[in-house]
Amino acid sequence: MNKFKLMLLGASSLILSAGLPAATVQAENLTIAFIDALSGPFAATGLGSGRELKHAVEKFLNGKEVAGEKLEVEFLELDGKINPKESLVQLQNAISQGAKYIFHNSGSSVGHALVGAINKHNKRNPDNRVLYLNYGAIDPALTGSKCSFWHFMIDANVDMKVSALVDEIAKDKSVKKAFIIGQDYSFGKAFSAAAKKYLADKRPDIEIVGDQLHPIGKVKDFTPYAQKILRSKADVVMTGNWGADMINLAKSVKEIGTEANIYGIYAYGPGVSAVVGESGLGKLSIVTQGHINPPNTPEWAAYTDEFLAKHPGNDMSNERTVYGVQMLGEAFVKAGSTDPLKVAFALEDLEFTTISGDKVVMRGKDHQMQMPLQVMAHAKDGLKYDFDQSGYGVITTSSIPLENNTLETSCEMQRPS
Amino acid sequence: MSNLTQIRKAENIARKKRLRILWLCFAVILVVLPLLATKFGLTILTQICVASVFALAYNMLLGQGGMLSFGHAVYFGLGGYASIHLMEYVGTGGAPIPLVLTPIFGGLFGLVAALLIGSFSTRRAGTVFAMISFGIAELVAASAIILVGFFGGEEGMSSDRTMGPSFFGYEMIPQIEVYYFAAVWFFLATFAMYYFSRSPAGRMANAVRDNAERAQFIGYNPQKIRLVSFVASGFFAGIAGGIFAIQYEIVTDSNLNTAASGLVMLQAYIGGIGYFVGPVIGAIVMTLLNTVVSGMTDLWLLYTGLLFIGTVLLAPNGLTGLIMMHTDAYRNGKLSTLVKPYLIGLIPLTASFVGIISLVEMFSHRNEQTVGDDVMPLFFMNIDVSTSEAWIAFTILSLAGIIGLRFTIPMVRTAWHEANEALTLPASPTKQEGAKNE
Amino acid sequence: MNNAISLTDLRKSFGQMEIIRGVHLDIKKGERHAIIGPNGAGKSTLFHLISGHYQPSSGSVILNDEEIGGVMPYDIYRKGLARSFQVTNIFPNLTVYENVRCGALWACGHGYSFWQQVENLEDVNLKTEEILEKINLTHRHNVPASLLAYAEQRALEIGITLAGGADVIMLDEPTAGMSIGETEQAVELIRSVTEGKTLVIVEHDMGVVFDLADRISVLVYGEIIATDTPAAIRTNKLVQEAYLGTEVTADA
Amino acid sequence: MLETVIFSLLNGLVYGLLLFLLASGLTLIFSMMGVLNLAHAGFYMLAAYFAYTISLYMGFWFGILLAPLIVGLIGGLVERYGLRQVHQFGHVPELIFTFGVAFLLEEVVQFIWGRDQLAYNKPEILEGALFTLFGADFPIYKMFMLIVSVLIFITLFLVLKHTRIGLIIRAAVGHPQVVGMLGHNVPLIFMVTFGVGTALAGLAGAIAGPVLGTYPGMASGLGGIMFVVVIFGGLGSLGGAFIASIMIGLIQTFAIAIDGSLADVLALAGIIVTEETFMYDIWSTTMPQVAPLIPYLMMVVMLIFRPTGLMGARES
Repeated sequence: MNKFKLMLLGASSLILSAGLPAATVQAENLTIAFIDALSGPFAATGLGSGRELKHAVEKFLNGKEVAGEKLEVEFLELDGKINPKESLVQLQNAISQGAKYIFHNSGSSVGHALVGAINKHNKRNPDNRVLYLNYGAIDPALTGSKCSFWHFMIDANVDMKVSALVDEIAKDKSVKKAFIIGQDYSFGKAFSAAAKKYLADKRPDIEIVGDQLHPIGKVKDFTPYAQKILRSKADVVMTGNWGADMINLAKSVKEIGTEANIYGIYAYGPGVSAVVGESGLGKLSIVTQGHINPPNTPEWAAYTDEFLAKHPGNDMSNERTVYGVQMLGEAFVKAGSTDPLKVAFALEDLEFTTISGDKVVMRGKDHQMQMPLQVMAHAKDGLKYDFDQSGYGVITTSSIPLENNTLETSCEMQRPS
Repeated sequence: MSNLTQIRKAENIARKKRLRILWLCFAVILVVLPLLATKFGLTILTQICVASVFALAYNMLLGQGGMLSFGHAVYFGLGGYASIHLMEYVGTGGAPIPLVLTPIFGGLFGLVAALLIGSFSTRRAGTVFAMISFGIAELVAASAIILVGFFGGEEGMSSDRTMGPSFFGYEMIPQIEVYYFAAVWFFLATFAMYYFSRSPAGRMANAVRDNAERAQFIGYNPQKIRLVSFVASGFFAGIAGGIFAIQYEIVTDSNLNTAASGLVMLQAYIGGIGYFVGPVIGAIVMTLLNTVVSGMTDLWLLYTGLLFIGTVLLAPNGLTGLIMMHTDAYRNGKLSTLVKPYLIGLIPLTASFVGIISLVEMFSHRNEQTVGDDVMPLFFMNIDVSTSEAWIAFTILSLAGIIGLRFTIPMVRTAWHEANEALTLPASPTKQEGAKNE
Repeated sequence: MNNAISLTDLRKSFGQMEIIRGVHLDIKKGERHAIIGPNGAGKSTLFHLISGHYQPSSGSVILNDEEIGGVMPYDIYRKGLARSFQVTNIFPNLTVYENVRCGALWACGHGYSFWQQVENLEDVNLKTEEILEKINLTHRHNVPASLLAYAEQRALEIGITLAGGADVIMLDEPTAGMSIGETEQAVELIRSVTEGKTLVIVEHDMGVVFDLADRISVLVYGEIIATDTPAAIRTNKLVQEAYLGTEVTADA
Repeated sequence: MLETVIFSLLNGLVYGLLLFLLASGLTLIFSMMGVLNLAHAGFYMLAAYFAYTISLYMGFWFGILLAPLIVGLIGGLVERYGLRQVHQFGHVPELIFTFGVAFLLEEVVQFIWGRDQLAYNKPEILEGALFTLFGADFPIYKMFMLIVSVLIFITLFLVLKHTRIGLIIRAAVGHPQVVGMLGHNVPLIFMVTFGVGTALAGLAGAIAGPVLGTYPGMASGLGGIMFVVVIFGGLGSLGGAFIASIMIGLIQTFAIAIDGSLADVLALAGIIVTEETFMYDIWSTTMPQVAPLIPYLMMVVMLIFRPTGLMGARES
């Protein structure tokens, strides 16, 4: 040991003090944080939905007048790597930088972690609460047994989507065998459970010939799984896969030449539609919210055009992003404030019409948005918006109104007094 | 009594006095820094505490024992998981243990795991050890997904740090209390690791690193020496995991996978593995990159990679090594002669730095596919990337900087040599404690 | 028995090649014993066999009445046998002081201790300083070993070997590559530090051998062809043949 | 049952041979220089990206021809200006350096080509099915991959056995110091070896890109598996690497096809495992879940009990 240690310690504290001011750039008004996968195998999904979210925030929130003051929004993008721990590290970074609203899309395991951490945070810091606006972690438990006052789900949950999916399958009387495949984590398991439950309810004659989980984001070649599907002689494949896992599954299933129809909830969008291409025509159905083709309202078409003009090479595939931001804006006005507690109360049972013309409501008792769902088919003709400039996209074939889509909840909401 | 003995004894007393002052300074810095920090700064400081303990633990292997591990996050992660289980156990009324003691539990768990795995992995050093550690890390990370009971699968394990009995009224609710909790453990662990490095086992770890064969012929079993270091390192990694578990109240497979292991190696190496404090410097730099710089640019990982490669090729002793290069100049009292050449050298360095970073950032901004959004903030300016002037200006700046460096580098080098050359052979016995191998 | 080392029919093969072919040798306690022989005779291999660096193929090695064939080197060291190496084998990044101190740690009984500080181990430090004094490296104690001059490194090599205070010291060509002046100093050093100990030395420099040794063994093609006093070896017929007819003299 | 076996065999073979193509370059470098090139998978990825870009302008075939050459050249430069600098300090700094290169390559690729998956597709002529077996199509492209891999294996084997270069390489594996003694220009040999090794990885990347996807994460999983192949197969053993590759390829595909768990085995023995059973996690773990970790288990066990690997000439 010598004096240079001292110098070192001095230098390190210098580095620190140099770093700290840079870290203190605070929002003037309202800070919104987006935590999602910005790197790794699902980066494409995360970055895409981040761009859509940022655009929506610019359009709907920035400059909006709330209680006589113009909002100035700072938008933080943080890389949660679809990992619960990474996301909580970023949550803490976000909160300490003043974020009040946390948007998040992918990963139900992340969703659970965020709910747990935000519950604790809000309990410990009543003067500095945050809200979690979740538009992609759709494990039904998040608005069921694990529901939280601080969490709002801006997408139909797995049960709602799968119920609609099974309704669609049930229409086809020739279907005799179903194969379920999903990613090995809470969402994939919830999808599988829902598929089994609703198939048993609605078409008990359909035999489930496969119920497969695979590691999330790690399978490079899905051929062995595709071969299993082929061997099971399934008529339909039901999958909750998304991102790279959906792309690669579609590739392999296509390559091996199975006759089965695929029913998914994320089996469309950038990457997927282009890969499935010609061979998927008439064989791929999706249940999701929103309107891609046709856009349903001129406002929505104009909004989409503007987004695409600004982000060439991107696609608009997460309409619920816009719902969430729109809804938040409505709640700010209703509450006359951006204080998360007031806004949370304002959000409960908030009804509004989305930009694409759907009437939706944020159900107060479980914070699950109730919305109409659309059945879409993989298509080539009649598209206004394709994906990846491939000529392929999705087209709405039928709509499921909100009323047919309402499920009971097991949520016992704890509200702050 | 020989002359040397007398000198040593005198130096030893002086050394101990210096050490006491240093430890005191260290403590004071840890206490005072958060008072100056913002909320975000406080979060960063807490992260630095955890990262530093882990990096120091890692360096017990790489720097002091010569064992390159690609899987040391396993012990950090296992310590973290164990801590979460302890928190749950305490929280559900299992035992009234104050949770501020959690890290010691995480450490013990890391120790046991390191003992089990180290018993066979430390038989060899070098590539074989590196690859065993890598394989084990892959195995444990994969198991963490599969074995839901202990690891919680993809979701990991979470708990609540405030559930335990309070520790003299201290409940770790606000962030500042969490920081002081982390800081105290950082101090204790650093203290223990420093004295480990001065112990016979720690010194022999250096010897085995240098020459394992020779160590056998002075009575030491190299495997046992490696094992002792490995187990101690696992213990402190587990402590770091325990602090992490308290801070974030969650531990997942990403705490123990190979990416986490790679990160800690980066930290230790960038900081300088040849010095005791090196890993702390690395942890500070990397944490700032990860929090502050990542908020400024999406390319922070690219810069991290460049920093790392640059360190490996140009400054194998790390950032600490760059500072320690001036030890002799300081002893010669010639440090001040370096100020001028360094300042001159800094000009082209800054120019090329600003120029190249700007070009890289502009390229990336253009690739981001946002039409119409041509103006980007860069080094306190707003630059329009659609104009060729901006590109030309920064290209010229970079080139000028690089050309300037060609002239200034020899000058700086000469100045440095002159400042160091007057050096006579060191005479006092405890200067051996100086730079290397602490 | 008053033999420090006793070898019986010791053999070592590498694949098909038998390098040590049935060596019988008794080295008495307290004697200075040199092993000489032409290049490739197996002198270093014999050293490696005794010190545990290699495992014998067959035969026995007895150190102070205890079989040590196949025992690990560190265990042999702990039974009181220390050795040096022909090719300098030190801890290059440690200082001279630390090199020697490492050699003294085990013998002072500190083992794998991680609860003590080396600075506070007075016995170890005194021993280190005593050895440094003996090998004339006191003034260089703070220099990283890799920066030492060659002769200094050789001296350090011996210092590390001696620091543990073993009864049986084996030195493998301690003066290899030294100048005449350096060699003289080295011999004096070896003589003084091995006072009262058993010394086994392999050496090419016949001056050194005949100067130091009480007895000499001649190893040729893996066999001991003679063991005797220097005077007797000088006139031994077999030895002279082995050295291709050249007379073995002190100035060879 | 038979169809499963045959189909899994075919797929395992394709995957295994791709692994071999990747690992052959790594083995070459490892044998010759003693460096386990941690950036090998990074070069594989880099080549896929290059091949994509070239294919946009000059078509697929130029892509798979030029991309490996470019990557090989980059590899040579990395050796010349990077690895050689740290070589003198030993294997640990070398490993650290290649780790850094791997880290950097992943970032550079994202910096240049972005983070989305690229639409790198196979050419028209290789589209479609070659034959149909039990109702399942076997794509032409897979056969193409198979043929390229086998050709490379044969070429490498012949070069090693019958040329002067091969002689030097074989000598270097057993006795690294020999090469210098023969009066060869060792630095040049190292540079060329590294270049050729990375070019082989590049070839693998260029032909795997269209099937396994061209995206920044494409290297992450494969890198680890490659070390397993090289270490399990043994230092300097092309044959060992070949066997290890095929083994891993087959294990991966069969594990998914089998899809059983210990619980199923116990059930056969009449023991019913429920969620309450002690260590339920272990009993209920299925083969597809375990499949990804089997290679690492193979490597660790091999390193502990036989550090020379399956057919290795000497210890690493």
